[in-house]
Amino acid sequence: MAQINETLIPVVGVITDVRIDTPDIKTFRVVTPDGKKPFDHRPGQCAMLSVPGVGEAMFSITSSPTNTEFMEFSIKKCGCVTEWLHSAEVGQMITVRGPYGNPFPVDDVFAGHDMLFIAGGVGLAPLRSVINYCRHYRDKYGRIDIVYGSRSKDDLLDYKEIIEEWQTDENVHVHLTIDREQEGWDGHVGFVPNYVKELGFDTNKMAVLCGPPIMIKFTLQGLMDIGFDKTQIYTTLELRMKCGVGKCGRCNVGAKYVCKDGPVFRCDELDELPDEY
Amino acid sequence: MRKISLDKLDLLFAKIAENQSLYIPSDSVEGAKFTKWTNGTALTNELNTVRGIKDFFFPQSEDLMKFKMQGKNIEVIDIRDEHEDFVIFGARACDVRAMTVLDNVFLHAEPVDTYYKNRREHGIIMSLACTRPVETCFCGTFGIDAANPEGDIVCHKTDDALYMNAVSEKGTALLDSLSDITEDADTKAVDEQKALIKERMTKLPLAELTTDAFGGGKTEKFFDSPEWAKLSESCLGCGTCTFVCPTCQCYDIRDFKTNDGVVRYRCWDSCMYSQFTRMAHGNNRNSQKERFRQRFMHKLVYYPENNNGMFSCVGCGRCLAKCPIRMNIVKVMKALEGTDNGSN
Amino acid sequence: MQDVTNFKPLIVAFCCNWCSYAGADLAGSNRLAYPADVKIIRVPCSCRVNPMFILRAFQRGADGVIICGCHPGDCHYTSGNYYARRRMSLLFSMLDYLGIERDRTRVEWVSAAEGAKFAATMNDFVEKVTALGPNKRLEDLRCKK
Amino acid sequence: MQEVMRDKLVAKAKELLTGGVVTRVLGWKRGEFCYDLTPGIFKSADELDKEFDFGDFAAPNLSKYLIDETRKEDGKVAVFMKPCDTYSFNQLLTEHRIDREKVYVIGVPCEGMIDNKKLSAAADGIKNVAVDYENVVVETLWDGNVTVPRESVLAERCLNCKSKKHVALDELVGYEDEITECNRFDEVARLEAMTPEERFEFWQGELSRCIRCNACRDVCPACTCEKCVFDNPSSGVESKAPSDSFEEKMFHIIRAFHVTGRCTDCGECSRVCPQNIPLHLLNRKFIKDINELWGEYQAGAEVGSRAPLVNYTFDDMEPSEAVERGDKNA
Repeated sequence: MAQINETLIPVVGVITDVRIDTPDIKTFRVVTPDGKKPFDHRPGQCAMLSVPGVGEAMFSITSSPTNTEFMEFSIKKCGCVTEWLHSAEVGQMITVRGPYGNPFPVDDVFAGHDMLFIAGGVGLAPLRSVINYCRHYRDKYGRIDIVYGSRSKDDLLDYKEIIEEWQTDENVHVHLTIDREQEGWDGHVGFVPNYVKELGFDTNKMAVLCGPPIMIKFTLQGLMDIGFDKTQIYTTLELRMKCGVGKCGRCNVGAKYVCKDGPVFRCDELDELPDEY
Repeated sequence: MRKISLDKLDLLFAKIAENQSLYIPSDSVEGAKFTKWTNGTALTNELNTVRGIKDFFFPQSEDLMKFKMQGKNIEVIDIRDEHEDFVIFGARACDVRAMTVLDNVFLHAEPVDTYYKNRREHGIIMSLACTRPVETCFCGTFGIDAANPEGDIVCHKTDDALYMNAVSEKGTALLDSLSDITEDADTKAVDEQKALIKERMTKLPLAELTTDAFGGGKTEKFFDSPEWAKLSESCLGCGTCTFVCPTCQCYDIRDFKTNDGVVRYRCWDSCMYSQFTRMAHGNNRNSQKERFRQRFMHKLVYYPENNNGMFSCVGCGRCLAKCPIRMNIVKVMKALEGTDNGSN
Repeated sequence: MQDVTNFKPLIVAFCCNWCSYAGADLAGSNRLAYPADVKIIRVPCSCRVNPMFILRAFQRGADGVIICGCHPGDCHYTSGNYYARRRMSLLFSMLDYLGIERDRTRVEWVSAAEGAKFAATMNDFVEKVTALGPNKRLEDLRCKK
Repeated sequence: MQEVMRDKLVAKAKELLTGGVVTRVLGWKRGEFCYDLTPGIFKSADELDKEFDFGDFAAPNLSKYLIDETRKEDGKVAVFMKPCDTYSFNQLLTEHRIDREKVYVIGVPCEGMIDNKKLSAAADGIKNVAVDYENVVVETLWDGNVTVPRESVLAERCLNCKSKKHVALDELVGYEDEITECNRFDEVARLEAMTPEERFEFWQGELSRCIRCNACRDVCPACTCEKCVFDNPSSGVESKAPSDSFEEKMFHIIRAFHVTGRCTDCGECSRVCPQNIPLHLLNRKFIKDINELWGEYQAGAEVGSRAPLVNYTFDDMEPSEAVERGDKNA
């Protein structure tokens, strides 16, 4: 693996697989040119992907650290880098640097607990890494609940994996929901925050939240309403980033840099930060 | 301590410039500016340069790497090389402290920025005490002693001689190499000058300004202050304050398509710019008020919080002199201070 | 030092779709020779040419930029070339003011029937730019990195 | 003289506020020193008393702020304008950027503003400044009183003042004045008379100092695009750094071109440039060319006039003749 001792200089990665998840989300599998995983990471960490001449952007690493062969990134088409990536074919090289940020505390705080994962839309991407990590070290965690919602059935990320792997796991409970009624869907219909309240979980567990800001806001409130404490809830933030190492000065919320001190925050930590994310 | 008489200043510069590039503040159309010394370059009489010495270590624009692309393949080319040795003469106390502020970001906070480190290692700073501070100076507010600047070699210029005192290893080596043109000196003249400077500092109009109200942990206190709206209402959102500031270090990383590849470079950026935090799906600092607040909160609260109480303003007064609409950190501090007292 | 005798300038020609672009076609089909280093960019009207286009052509390595439009009075959109004429007068005057060689820019009115004029104009323009040598005053050195 | 004017303006503003004619006043706020006035909004008589200031340093042109101010659903705003500011105001009206109904223009006479850069070059450590028609007396920190001729520290745009007449007014405080004779194109003509090599050297030297802080653009009352082309990532020219001399040339040529025929020559660009680049010489070149090619045109002189670049005649000069015209004159 090419190792250049400078955090801003990336290594080359090759896209070896492109999976179309939803109409606007694709999952890219990336390895180094000699077929290895670009670098080790922990669940919840991010990497800077770039297309020279187009730009560089921060993405959550979707694959679990337990996967030692490759990295996966689920990417929604929304800006110039992502648009370019969506048009990329297998074999295309990009550049990768990382890992950045603090991971979820999977080995200490989460260990031995029941887990509740709540995601909306592409918000499942950063959680997938944790979920699969927890599934891999199944004995370390109790019951796993996953609440996942999106606009429609077609917008559910990793649907195949959810149905074929997660749902078939013992003691893993998946609760899917979509925003509006749809033909061919016999599951739950409604927004995630309401669904969480309907499901009414017992509060003796750790919760991990990720999704659009508005969903996070209401789900957080919902969880508090059913008795969760903010110290039990973790989420991951995303802001504009350029360097990834806490120097370029744009992803800060108060005195904290999302790239360095985050992206994973416990919700009570967020309360201490100014409302600017 | 060594000294050299002022009429031999050119000899000193020539001697230093023998082995490395030497930059001294010299007059130009834009105002005083650090200029590469060649025979005849004259030291300015201005108090300070339009821009600080940040440019030497963290240039406005620098190439980071190159990419060669062929079909689907990409090659990353590391273009870093050893920087040349250089000496900066005549940096003021505020600007030298600004380097400590930048060091905290680029060197002391992991990971080290090797581009910055490279330049920093090859640069020697000869600081020069200020004898005639102007009304916009307020370095004392941040605990900077204009009479005793930091740096590798500390210089004091009196009416007839330049006194030099090496305070670092690099500085000692340089001063030793100048021993045949300099002579030993006692500290009398320098002590006298220091006393004069100290006295003058107390007479400055901003001498009373303090940082007591600010520092780490004050986010909650100031973040929602109604003053921000008033202070920022006339802000144009330009980058003048940021770019003349010796401690502002925000940068952008961008790609430039050359005729046969891509150069990735970094350049100064300003948190005052509307697109600074713009993402594909929105902007978390949408109004000028928020961007304005970010800049001053960073200098007065966030930076001290992360750096043991050191402020990232050095009181050089450049933003006071250069802001198109003459809004500046002093006005901000005074306005916020007012609210601080009010809430007690 | 670049060998001036071997210098072949890169010329960008913005040609109006309705006249000079067809004029260039005609020059081609009549086998009238003009240098291959003239790169034609078809625009819907000479007034489509934004001053930025001209500067960016120079940035990317052009040694001369020529704009060809319909003769005054013949604009497909009635008055586009009149506006272009005013704009380019100011822009070229500004470039001259900044010390950029004035022979590097030109506006020429060439109709669809004037294949010969097109070829002659290009030959003349290329000759003038060749005499000036490579564009140094409006070049972007980064492009050569 | 200064004091009296300030008091008159405060009284006028108070009268408008208390009379309910306007809900707020756009003026200049006193700063730390005698010279650092900041544009600001005043909503009460109390604020006016405490913070309002006017004098030889009230340089900022307030007209651009009216774009945002007149978008607010908050009644009428009173604004103080020096004669040259009213030209910018008219130009903004012409371009429909300001709702005239929501503005109450109070004209203030102007005898020229002092250039801070020139003043601090003339005297170190400014404690206080007293100005009369002849001289500026600077009370300094270390050198006692320093007296310099007023003319030597006046802003360039004021030395070449084009008009002391207000072209937009609801009310005038003070005296009425006239359009002035000026030699503002002399410097442009001097450059035109140089050889191309000299001109290139001159501009290369000037423009290469640019640090792309965008102050010239952001202060310019004619630069009112909601999104500037130089801020637009899709434009391909969005660049923040002067990494090569080309970048600055393009920025300044295009910026000057974009305000051609709309620039009133208010001189704010040169005033705010932290690198002392004489940007007004680019704008004035365009104005001079327009005057010579298509007849005298002063942007902002009247509301609704048709700018020369959105106009034409059948017998306009050809670009080649326009460029060579200088030679014939020489």
